[in-house]
Amino acid sequence: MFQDLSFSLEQGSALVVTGANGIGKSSLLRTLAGLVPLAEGTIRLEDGEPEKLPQEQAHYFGHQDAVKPALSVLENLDFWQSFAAPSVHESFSGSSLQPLAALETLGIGHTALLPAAYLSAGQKRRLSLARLLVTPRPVWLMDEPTSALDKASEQQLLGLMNDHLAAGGLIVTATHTELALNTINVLHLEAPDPADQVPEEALL
Amino acid sequence: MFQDLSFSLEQGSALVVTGANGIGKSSLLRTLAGLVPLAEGTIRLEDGEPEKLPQEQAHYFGHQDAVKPALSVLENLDFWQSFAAPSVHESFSGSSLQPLAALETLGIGHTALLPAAYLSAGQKRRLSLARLLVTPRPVWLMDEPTSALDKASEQQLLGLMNDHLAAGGLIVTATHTELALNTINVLHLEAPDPADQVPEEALL
Amino acid sequence: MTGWAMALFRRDLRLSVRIGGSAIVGVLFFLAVVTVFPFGVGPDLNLLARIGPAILWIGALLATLLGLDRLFQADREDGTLDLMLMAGRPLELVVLIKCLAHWLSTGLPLVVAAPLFSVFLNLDPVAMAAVTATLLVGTPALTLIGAIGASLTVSLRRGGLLLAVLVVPLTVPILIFGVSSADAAIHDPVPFMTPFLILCALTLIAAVVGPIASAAALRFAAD
Amino acid sequence: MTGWAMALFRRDLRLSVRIGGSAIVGVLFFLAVVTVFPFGVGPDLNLLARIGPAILWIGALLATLLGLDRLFQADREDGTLDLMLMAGRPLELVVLIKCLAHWLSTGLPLVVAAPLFSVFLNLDPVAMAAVTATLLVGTPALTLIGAIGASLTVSLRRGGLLLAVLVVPLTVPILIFGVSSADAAIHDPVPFMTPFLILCALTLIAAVVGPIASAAALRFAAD
Amino acid sequence: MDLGPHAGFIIASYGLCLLTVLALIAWVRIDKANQERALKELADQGISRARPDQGRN
Amino acid sequence: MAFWDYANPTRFLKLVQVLLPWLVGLCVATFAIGLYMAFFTAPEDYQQGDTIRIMYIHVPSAWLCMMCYTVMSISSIGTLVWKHPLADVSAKSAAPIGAAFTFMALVTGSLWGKPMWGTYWEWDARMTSVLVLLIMYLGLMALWRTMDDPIKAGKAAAVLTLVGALNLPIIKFSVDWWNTLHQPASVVRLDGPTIHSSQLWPLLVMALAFTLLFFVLHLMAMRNEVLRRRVRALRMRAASVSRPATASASAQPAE
Ligand code: HEM
Ligand SMILES: Nc1ncnc2c1ncn2[C@@H]1O[C@H](COP(=O)(O)OP(=O)(O)OP(=O)(O)O)[C@@H](O)[C@H]1O
Ligand SMILES: Nc1ncnc2c1ncn2[C@@H]1O[C@H](COP(=O)(O)OP(=O)(O)OP(=O)(O)O)[C@@H](O)[C@H]1O
Ligand SMILES: [Mg+2]
Ligand SMILES: [Mg+2]
Repeated sequence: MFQDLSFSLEQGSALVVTGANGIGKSSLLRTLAGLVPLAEGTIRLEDGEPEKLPQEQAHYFGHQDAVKPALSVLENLDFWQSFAAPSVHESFSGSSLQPLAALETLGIGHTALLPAAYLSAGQKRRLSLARLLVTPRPVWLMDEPTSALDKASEQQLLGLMNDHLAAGGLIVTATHTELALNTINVLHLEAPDPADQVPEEALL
Repeated sequence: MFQDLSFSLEQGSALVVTGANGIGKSSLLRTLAGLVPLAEGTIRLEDGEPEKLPQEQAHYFGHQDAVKPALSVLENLDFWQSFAAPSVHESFSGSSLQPLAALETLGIGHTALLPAAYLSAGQKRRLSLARLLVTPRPVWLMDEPTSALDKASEQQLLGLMNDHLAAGGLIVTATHTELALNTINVLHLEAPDPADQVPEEALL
Repeated sequence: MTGWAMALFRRDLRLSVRIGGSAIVGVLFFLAVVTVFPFGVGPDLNLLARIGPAILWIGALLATLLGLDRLFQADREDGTLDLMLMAGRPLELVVLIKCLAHWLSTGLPLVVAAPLFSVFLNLDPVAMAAVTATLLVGTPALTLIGAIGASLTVSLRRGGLLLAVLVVPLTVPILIFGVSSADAAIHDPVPFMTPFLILCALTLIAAVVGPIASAAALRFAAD
Repeated sequence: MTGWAMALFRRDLRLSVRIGGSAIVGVLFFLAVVTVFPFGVGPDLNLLARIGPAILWIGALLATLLGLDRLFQADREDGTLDLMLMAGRPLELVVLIKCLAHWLSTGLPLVVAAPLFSVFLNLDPVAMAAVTATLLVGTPALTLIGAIGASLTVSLRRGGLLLAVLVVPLTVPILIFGVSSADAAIHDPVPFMTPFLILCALTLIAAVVGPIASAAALRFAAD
Repeated sequence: MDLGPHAGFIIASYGLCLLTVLALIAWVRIDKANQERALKELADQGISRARPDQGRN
Repeated sequence: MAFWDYANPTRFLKLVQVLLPWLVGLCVATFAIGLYMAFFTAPEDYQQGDTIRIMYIHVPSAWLCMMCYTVMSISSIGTLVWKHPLADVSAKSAAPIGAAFTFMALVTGSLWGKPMWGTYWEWDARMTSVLVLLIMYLGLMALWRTMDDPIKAGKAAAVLTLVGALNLPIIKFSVDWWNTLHQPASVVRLDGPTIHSSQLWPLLVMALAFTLLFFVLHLMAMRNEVLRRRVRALRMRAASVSRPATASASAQPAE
C-alpha cells in the first residue's frame, strides 16, 4: 500500500499525517496500531518496554467509539481501565486519572450513571477519549480526533494532547484540519505519479 | 418534535433548511417524505394530483444511496425508472431523461455496464441522483445533496436544481453550505429555550 | 404483471442469484439438519423412514425461516426501503412480489433437494413424492408468513433467531397439514386430498394475511 | 481470575443480561424446536420418548449455534474488537472468557430448560437426568467450537445460517457421544460412563482448540 | 385435612401457582422501585418534568 | 367520555392511585372466600376424589390466559387505529401476566393429568394450543425487550398480536384435527357432564378472584410502564440539557 515510507519520531513530539481523501492516512494509523499486517518493514518503539509489542503500548482512537449502549457510561470506562494493560516506563511520566475524574475532565461527569445509549454522537466520542486518560500508554494514534466535536471540546482535546506530549508521550494523528500542537512534525502523503508506481503484488 | 412550524412554498421555488447539528433538519425532510408519521398538522400539495399522497409526488435524496452493488449501474437506474411511479400535471412541465442519457448528463455514462460495486462514493451518489432525472416528480426533497461531491459535480447539481425550479418544480433541501439557487427561501431551525418547551407526549 | 412489478421481480431474482450464497447456504443448512438426525436417532432405518417426512418438513421450516432475515433488512440498510415506500406502488403487492422472488431463489431449491435428501432417510418413492408435493405447496406459505417476522425484525441487528421464534407459532397449522398429508399418502387408508387441500387453502390465506401484515409492519418501522 | 479477566467476564454477562432477549430467545427457539417435533412426528408418546434425547440434543445444538452469530460481531462493529487486539491480553484467553460468559447466559438456560421440556417428550426421570447431564457437559463444547465459526463469519452480514452450516460438521462427534451416553443411561445394559467420559474429553479438547482457532481467525479478520 | 392419595399433586399445583403469583408481585414491586429510584436520581440532578400537563390531550 | 379522560397518562396514574387499594382488598377477600370454599365446602368428586380441587385454580387460570390475549388484542387495535399511548402500555404490561397465567394453566393441568391419565403431558388439542399460546406470549415479550424505542416496539408487537389472534383459532382447529387423526378419543375428560352447583360456586368465586388479580397486576404493571417511559424521556433530556456545562469544564487534566 505504501511505497518508500519511513519516519521516526522523538519522545514528546507529535506527527500530523495529512493528505487527500483515500490516500491512506487511516490505513497508516491502523498499520501502526498493528491492526493491518505490515507487508514489509518494521515498527520499533525504542526505549519502550521491550517485552511488549509496540501496539500494546499505544492507544488507538479511531472512527469507532467502542461504546456499549447497554452499559452505563461509567461501566464502559471502568471496563477499559481494567482491561487495557497500562504501559509505563521511565521516559514517559504520564499518569492516569480515575474514571470519574476523567469523565469530569471531559465534561460528561453528569452522565456517568446513565446508560451510554442516551449520549449524543459528540458525547460518545468524549467517552471514548476518556479511555486514553484512564490507562497510561506512551503512544497515542488518533484518526481525525476532532471529528464530531464542537469548538470548545476541540480546544480541550488539544490541551490534553499537549499535556500528553509534555509528559513525554508520542502522538501520531491523521487530520484534515489544523491542530495547534506544541511540538509538531507533518507527514504529507501524496499519490505517486502513476507512471512511477511499482506494479503491486495485488494487481497480479 | 417540532413546535409551531408552518411554511408554504410556491411553485418554482426552493426552500433551504438550515440549523445546528441535530436540530431536526433531516427529520423535517423525512416527515415531508412521509417516512416519519406526523404527530399533528398536515402536508398539502396544492395543484398536485389529488388522488396521490404528497410523498408519492416527491423524490427523496437522502444520505443513503439505495444502490445495489451487485447490479450494474444501468440495471440500478432502470429499476428505479420502472418502479417509481411518475407524477406529472399541468403546472409542472418537467420532462424526464432516458437512463443512459441521465448517466451521461451526470458524467458516469462510461460506467453504465459496470457493477455498481466498483463506483466510488461520489459516483454512487451521482447514480443515486440520476434517479431524480429519469422519473418526473414535482417535489425534490434533498438532504445535504452536495455531500461527497467534489466542486465540479456540485456546480452541475446546482444547474440541475435550477432547471427543476425553472420547470415549475419545488425543492426542499437541508444543507450546511451555501447553495446558489435562483429562487430561494431560507428556513432556519433553532432550538427553543428549554424552559419554553411543551412537555412532550413521549414524556407521558 | 405490470411493468413495475416485473422490474421488481427481476431485480430481486438477479440480486439473489448474483449475491449467491443464500440459496446454497439454505440448502446446506437443510442438509445439515437432515444428516444430523441419523446421528442423533441412531442408524435405525425403519425409525428414520417413519419420521422422515417430519424431518424433511422441520428442516425445510427452519431453513426457510432462518434464511428470511435479510428479506427486507438489506433494503432497509441502504435506503431502498424508504424509496419503495414513496414509490407510489401498493406496498402489499411489493411484499408479495419480493416473497415470490425469494421463494423462487431459496424455497424452490429446498423443494428440489428434498427428494435427494429423502434417500438418506430411507423414504420409499411414494413418500418421497408426497413429501416433495407437500413441500412445494407449503413452503410458499412459510415464506409468506415468515415475511411478517422479517418485517417486524427489520430494524434489529440480531434478526435470525428472533424471527424464527416469532413466526414458528404462526406456522404450526402449515406444518401439521403438510406432514399429515404426506403421512396420509404413505399410509393408504387415510385420504391424501383432504389435508392437502387444506394445506393449499392455508397457503392462499398466507398469501393474503402475510403481505398485509408485513406491509403494515414495514410502514411502522420506516421512521 | 485476574482483574482484567474478571472485568471482561462481568461486562459480557452484563451485556447479555441487559440487552436481554438473547437468553430468552435462545430458550424459546429451543422450546419451538421441541414443540415442532410432535407436530411433525405425530402425538405418539412412545415414539417421542424413543427419539426424545435426540430432539433435545438437536434443539440445543441449533439454538447454541444460531445464537452465536453476535459473539464477536457486535464487538467488531463498534470497534471494540480492534481495541481488544491492542489491549495486551492473550487473545485466546479473551475468547475463552467470552465463550464462558456467553455459555453462562445462553447455554446454561438451555440446560436448565431441558428437564422441563423433556416432560413434553414423555421422558422418564432417568432419561431426563441423563440428557440434562450430557447437555451440561456438552453445550460448552458446542459454544467453544461454534466460536470458531463466529470468528470466521465475524465480518459477514448474514452470519447465522452460514455459521451453523460451517460448524455443524465439527460438532457431529459431540452430538454422537452426547446422545449415545444419554441413550446408554436409559437402556441399562450399555455402560453410561464410557461415552460420557469421551464427551467430557471432547469438551476439554474443544476448550483448547476452540479458543486457539478462533483467536487466529479473529486476528486475520482484524484488518 | 385429608387430601387423599394424590395430596402431593394438589399441594404442588397450589404451591406452584402461589409461587408464580408471588413472582409476578415481586416483579411488579421491584420494577416500580427501580423506576422510582431512577426518577428520584434524575430529580436530584434537577431533571424532572418541566411543567405538569395542563390538560393537553 | 370518562374513558378518554382517564386515558391521559397523568390522570391514569392518579386513577390507579385511587383504585388500587380497593381492588387489592377485594381481590384478597375473594381469594380467601374462594379458597375456603374450594377446600372446605366443595365436596370431593366421586370419580376424581380430591384432585378435583385442582380444578379451582386450573380452570380460572386457563380462562384468564385467554382473556389476557383478548385484552392484548384490543389494546393492539388501540395502538394501530387510535395510536393511543396508553394502548401499547396496556398491551406490553399484559404480556408477562398472560404468560404467567398460561404457565399456571399448563402446570396445574399437567399435575392434574398425572393422577387422572397417568401422564404429565399428552399432545392433546387443548393442551397443545395452550402451549403454543405460551410461546406466543414469550415471543411477544422478547420482541418488546429487543427493540429499544417503545413506540416502534409497540407497533411491531401490535401487528404480531393481531396476526396471532387470527391464528389462534386456526391452530385450535388444526390441532383438533391433527390429534383425532392419530389418537381417536383416547382422552377421557370431564367436560361433558354439567358440574354440580357445590363445585360450580367455588369455581366461579375463584374465577372472579383470578380476574381481580389480573386487573390488579395489570394496573400496577401499566403504572410501571408509564414510569419507565417517563424515565426514558427524562434521561434523554438529562443527557442533552446539561450539554452547555461542558464548555466550562476545566481544560487541564488534574495531574
Ligand atoms: C397441561 C394440561 C392442560 C391444559 C393446558 C389445559 C387447558 C385448559 C383450558 C385452556 C381450559 C379452558 C377451556 C375452555 O374454557 O374452553 C381448560 C378447562 C378445563 N380443564 Fe384443562 N387443561 C389441561 C389439563 C387438564 C386435565 C388433566 C384435566 C382433568 C382431568 C382438565 C380438566 C379441565 C376442566 C374440567 C376444564 C373446564 C371445562 C370447561 O369449562 O368446559 N384439564 N383446560
Ligand atoms: N477495507 C478496505 N478494503 C479495500 N480497500 C480499502 C479498505 N479500506 C480502505 N481501502 C482503500 O485504501 C485507501 C486508503 O484508505 P484510507 O481510509 O486509509 O484513506 P484516508 O487517507 O484515511 O482517507 P480519509 O481522508 O477519507 O479518511 C483508499 O483508496 C480505500 O479505497
Ligand atoms: N432514530 C432516532 N431515534 C431517536 N432520536 C433520533 C433519531 N434520529 C434522530 N434523532 C434525534 O432527532 C434530532 C434531530 O436529528 P436530525 O438528524 O434531524 O438532525 P439534523 O438537523 O439533520 O442534524 P445534522 O446537521 O447533523 O444532519 C436529534 O436530536 C437526534 O438525536
Ligand atoms: Mg481516514
Ligand atoms: Mg441531517
